[in-house]
Amino acid sequence: MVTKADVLNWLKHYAQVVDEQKEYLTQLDAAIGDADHGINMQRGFGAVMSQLPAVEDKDIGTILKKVGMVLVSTVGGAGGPLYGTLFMRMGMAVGNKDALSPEDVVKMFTAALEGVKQRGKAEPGDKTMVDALTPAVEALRQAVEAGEDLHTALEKATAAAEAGMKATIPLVARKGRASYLGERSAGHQDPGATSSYLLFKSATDVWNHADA
Amino acid sequence: MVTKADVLNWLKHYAQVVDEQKEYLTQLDAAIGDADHGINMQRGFGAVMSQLPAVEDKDIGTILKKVGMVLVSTVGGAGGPLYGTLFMRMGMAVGNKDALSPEDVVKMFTAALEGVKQRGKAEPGDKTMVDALTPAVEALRQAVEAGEDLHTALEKATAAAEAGMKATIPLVARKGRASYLGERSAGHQDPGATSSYLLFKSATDVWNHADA
Amino acid sequence: MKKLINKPENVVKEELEGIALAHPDLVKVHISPHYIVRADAPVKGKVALVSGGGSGHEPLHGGYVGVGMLDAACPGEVFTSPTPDQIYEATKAVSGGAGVLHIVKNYSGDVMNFEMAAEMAQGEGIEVATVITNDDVAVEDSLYTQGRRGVGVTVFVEKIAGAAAEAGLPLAKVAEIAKRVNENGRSMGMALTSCTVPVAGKPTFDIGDDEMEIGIGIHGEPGRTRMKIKPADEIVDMMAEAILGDLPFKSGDRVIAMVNGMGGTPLIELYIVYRRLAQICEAKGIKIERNLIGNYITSLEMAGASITLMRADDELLKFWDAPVKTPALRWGM
Amino acid sequence: MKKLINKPENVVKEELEGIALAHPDLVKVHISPHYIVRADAPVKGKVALVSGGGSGHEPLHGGYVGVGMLDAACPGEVFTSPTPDQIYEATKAVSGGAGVLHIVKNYSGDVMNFEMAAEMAQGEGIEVATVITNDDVAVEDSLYTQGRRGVGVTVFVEKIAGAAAEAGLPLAKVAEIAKRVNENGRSMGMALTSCTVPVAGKPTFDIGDDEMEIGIGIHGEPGRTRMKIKPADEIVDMMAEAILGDLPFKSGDRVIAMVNGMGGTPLIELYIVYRRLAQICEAKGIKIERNLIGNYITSLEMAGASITLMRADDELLKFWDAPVKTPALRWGM
Ligand SMILES: Nc1ncnc2c1ncn2[C@@H]1O[C@H](COP(=O)(O)OP(=O)(O)O)[C@@H](O)[C@H]1O
Ligand SMILES: Nc1ncnc2c1ncn2[C@@H]1O[C@H](COP(=O)(O)OP(=O)(O)O)[C@@H](O)[C@H]1O
Ligand SMILES: [Mg+2]
Ligand SMILES: [Mg+2]
Ligand SMILES: [Mg+2]
Ligand SMILES: [Mg+2]
Repeated sequence: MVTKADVLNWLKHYAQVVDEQKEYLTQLDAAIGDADHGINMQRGFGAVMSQLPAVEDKDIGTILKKVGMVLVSTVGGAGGPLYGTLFMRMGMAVGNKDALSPEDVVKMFTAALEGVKQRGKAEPGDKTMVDALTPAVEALRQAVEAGEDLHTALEKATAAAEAGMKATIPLVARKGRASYLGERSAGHQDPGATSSYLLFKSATDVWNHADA
Repeated sequence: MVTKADVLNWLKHYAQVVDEQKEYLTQLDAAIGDADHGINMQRGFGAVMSQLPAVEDKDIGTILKKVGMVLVSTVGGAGGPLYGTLFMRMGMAVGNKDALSPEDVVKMFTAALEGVKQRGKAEPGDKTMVDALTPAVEALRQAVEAGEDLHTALEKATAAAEAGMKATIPLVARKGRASYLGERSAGHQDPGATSSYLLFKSATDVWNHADA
Repeated sequence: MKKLINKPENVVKEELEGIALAHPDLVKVHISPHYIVRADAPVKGKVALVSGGGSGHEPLHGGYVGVGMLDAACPGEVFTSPTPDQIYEATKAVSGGAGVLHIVKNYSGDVMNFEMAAEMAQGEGIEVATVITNDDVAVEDSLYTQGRRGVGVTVFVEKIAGAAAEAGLPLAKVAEIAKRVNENGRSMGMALTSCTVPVAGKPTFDIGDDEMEIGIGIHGEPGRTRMKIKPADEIVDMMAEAILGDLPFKSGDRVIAMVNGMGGTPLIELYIVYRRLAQICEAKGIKIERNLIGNYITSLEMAGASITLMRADDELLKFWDAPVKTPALRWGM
Repeated sequence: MKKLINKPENVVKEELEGIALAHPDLVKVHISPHYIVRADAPVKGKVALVSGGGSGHEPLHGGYVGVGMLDAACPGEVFTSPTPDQIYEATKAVSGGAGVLHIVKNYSGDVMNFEMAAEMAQGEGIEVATVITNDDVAVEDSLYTQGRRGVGVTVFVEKIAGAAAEAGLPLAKVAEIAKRVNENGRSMGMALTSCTVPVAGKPTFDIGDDEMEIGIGIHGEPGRTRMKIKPADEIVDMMAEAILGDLPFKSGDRVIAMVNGMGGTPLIELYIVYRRLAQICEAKGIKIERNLIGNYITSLEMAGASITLMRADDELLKFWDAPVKTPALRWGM
């Protein structure tokens, strides 16, 4: 089971990862965007960290919705509505639980991906975060359905996210700022796909106790 | 005697010197002014060269006044009125002659200096072209009065101009753009003093035939 | 990074404080969340215009708030779209009962944030229409992509739709006019140097001492091609060809032209650009009826320029000429 | 050198051609010699205002020709005073029989060229008065020197004396008002980067990546001190102290303030400068009655800013508020 403490640890760990990778994400965005993805994400998760204490005693759904709302109102850009929607949909999917089964986790990430696709109207292959999220969610679902333990399932999801992220390199962007570059967007890794991969990697790194 | 041909050769030679020293004069102006003295002088003497043919058959006075008028209307800045006045006063001083005695040359340069001082209200020691012109005119006058030949007198005038020019280096400017720098103008050679030294040097280099 | 700023994180907040101190007669500035509204907002019975986008494009959009133009502007962080809560609060603050027009530049971030804000405002019973500007011919357009960026024509939309709203036209008509302006406008930009986002602290892109970027975006996004720098006339020829061929503009067309500086280019150069543009239009039988030459939609301190041409009719010209009184655009009052 | 120009020698001529094409409703441009006059010049019975100076400070002076401001502007080559024949021709072209006021920035070149032109015009029976602006507190003033440079206050003189002339005041009175504006105005500038004179092709001065020049002139002339760059607030503190202490400005004074960009500094930074300036004035009991924030007297593409404060009375404010319609300054019409 993923406990509320696990969820909070995941958020804290991801905030730290975003902080550490701020330069890297911004560099990726400089190549095909406007050089702010790391800055935006760090501003957002900095705000999440300072507002989290106010809801830490609430249920997982409330916590995740709050994260989404904070992101929507502090990140701006494309990342704000997308990551905001992602977390809000997660919160709506898990409801007022205090612990999540592997199936809940699958439902949660599936809803997250659906929200992102609805908000951004991107499909796999458009060179966006959808390219990391789609294979990750699919791998997670298959592994859980096959009865694997959650940690193993998350490891597979993270590997799939990483592969999806790397697969954005040769793509020509069709959504987001990078699309304005046309052919010149090829040869660069998408920053949003990278931050999405890190989101799965953080969950895997944090939710690693035996009974997760 | 300085013939009309000598005067025309002097002007042509000086135009060429200004062209060659354009960068240098501009560099000097960059240090304590606005980096255009060489450019201005070159524009002016370029115009003089193209308008000179129209008056080459006139007397020396007319030629020099024309040079002054062309400079006034093409140089701009401080250099325009100053060098323009310098040549106009030369022309007025020599009148409708076709050849100049050493005494005429002294009269001519004396009038030039007076004109510059009147127009610019600068005194020796203010770190301007007056610092090169004043000792040069004085040396010229003394040498001619002492009965030396004009070429020797001009060599002495040029040496005095050079000394005057170099003596501007430690001075704090009190006139012209450089004065806005206050103490910071010290340590740099004045560009206008430099172009004035070159004017005497050009005459010396050109008026070097035995009977000059 | 050399800038007249204090802490990079405070640039937008301090800019807004400066605007508030400078123009209390024209605008009111709201700090948390950030938005600027005209001093007399809300204007009862008038359609309200709300625009916004990343900061760093000044005077766009805050400089265009006032009588005859925008009712509100929502500045995001530098080059980052504003957030839905800003837009939602600004929309509520200026809503005068006749509906609100959102003017949105076509960037995925801007579009999504305005969309969320519009949903929130509609949830409160405020009628919201949206016009998306997408005039940048440097970007390939296609059904499957994000489409073109919104750039210079946004200034024209804000001015002309602002006058239409001031004249009392209803929301549907103001939105129709705004769309007409956008559909008839085309732009292209170029850059000689990069800009530096304050929090990033270093130039967005590297560019050689003898290079320029043609088709640059207003966020320092790479453009169509990088090439050796050329004389201004040749650069304008390239840009004008791309713009004129796109609509396409035809002999007999009447246009409003803008030669816009990217922030670091002096006016003397913009007039040299305008000179060539006017010669080209003249040669093609296109009549420039009105023009703007200056810094209207910038990219921080980037050196470069953009050209916008918009085909105008009598109605659009009438609204163009209508009085406007904002910090950055003012005539007739 | 990266500029949107063709041949460096043609910059001023092509700029003037651009202005002529852009603003035929406001000004007429004369190419040989170079000068710009308002479209309806000469205005019979009105005192005419003629200014001029080196180019590269746009919109000064050409951008201020029009109703309520200058009758003529004489642009020299970049950073080089205009020549007497230009000024003389412009003076004749705008003389409406009520005399002409020459507005001259205190640079030896400008002063001498205007002096020669005034002598020539007076020789033809045109009454000429001259006001010399010298507001730059960065420069030491003394009886034995050239005195201070004329900078930002020149814009104020042109606006206010322009309104006085438009109101029909006689030459002596217009000149008196112009002098009053100058005497009550003080300015100081600073630069983060150098500018490049087109024909020179390289920066006028070298400056380190972490340095700034305080007290810079509008031609890139070195200023008071070179120092490590500081936060904007500290820079404004230094500049305001020098300006306020000089007149000196006192509690209870009413002022017009200008925060001027040097050409390469974006508006977002100028508002951050204005914010601090307004805070300082407020703290000292000095009331900013009007302000200008933007590029008004520039130094090509130099990054930096200057501050001008002018003590105003009711009469000066009335003339400030009077309608003006020029390419670069427009209100009330
Ligand atoms: N329409 C979209 N759908 C999905 N993801 C998108 C879309 N547009 C942009 N993105 C993602 O957002 C990332 C950029 O985020 P960010 O830099 O924070 O925003 P902005 O582009 O507004 O500066 C891209 O790398 C891409 O993964
Ligand atoms: N008032 C003056 N009297 C005499 N010479 C002067 C005066 N002002 C300037 N100068 C001379 O002019 C030179 C600068 O000329 P130039 O660079 O062409 O003009 P500007 O200073 O207007 O750019 C100075 O080096 C100085 O010798
Ligand atoms: Mg980005
Ligand atoms: Mg000079
Ligand atoms: Mg962004
Ligand atoms: Mg000069």
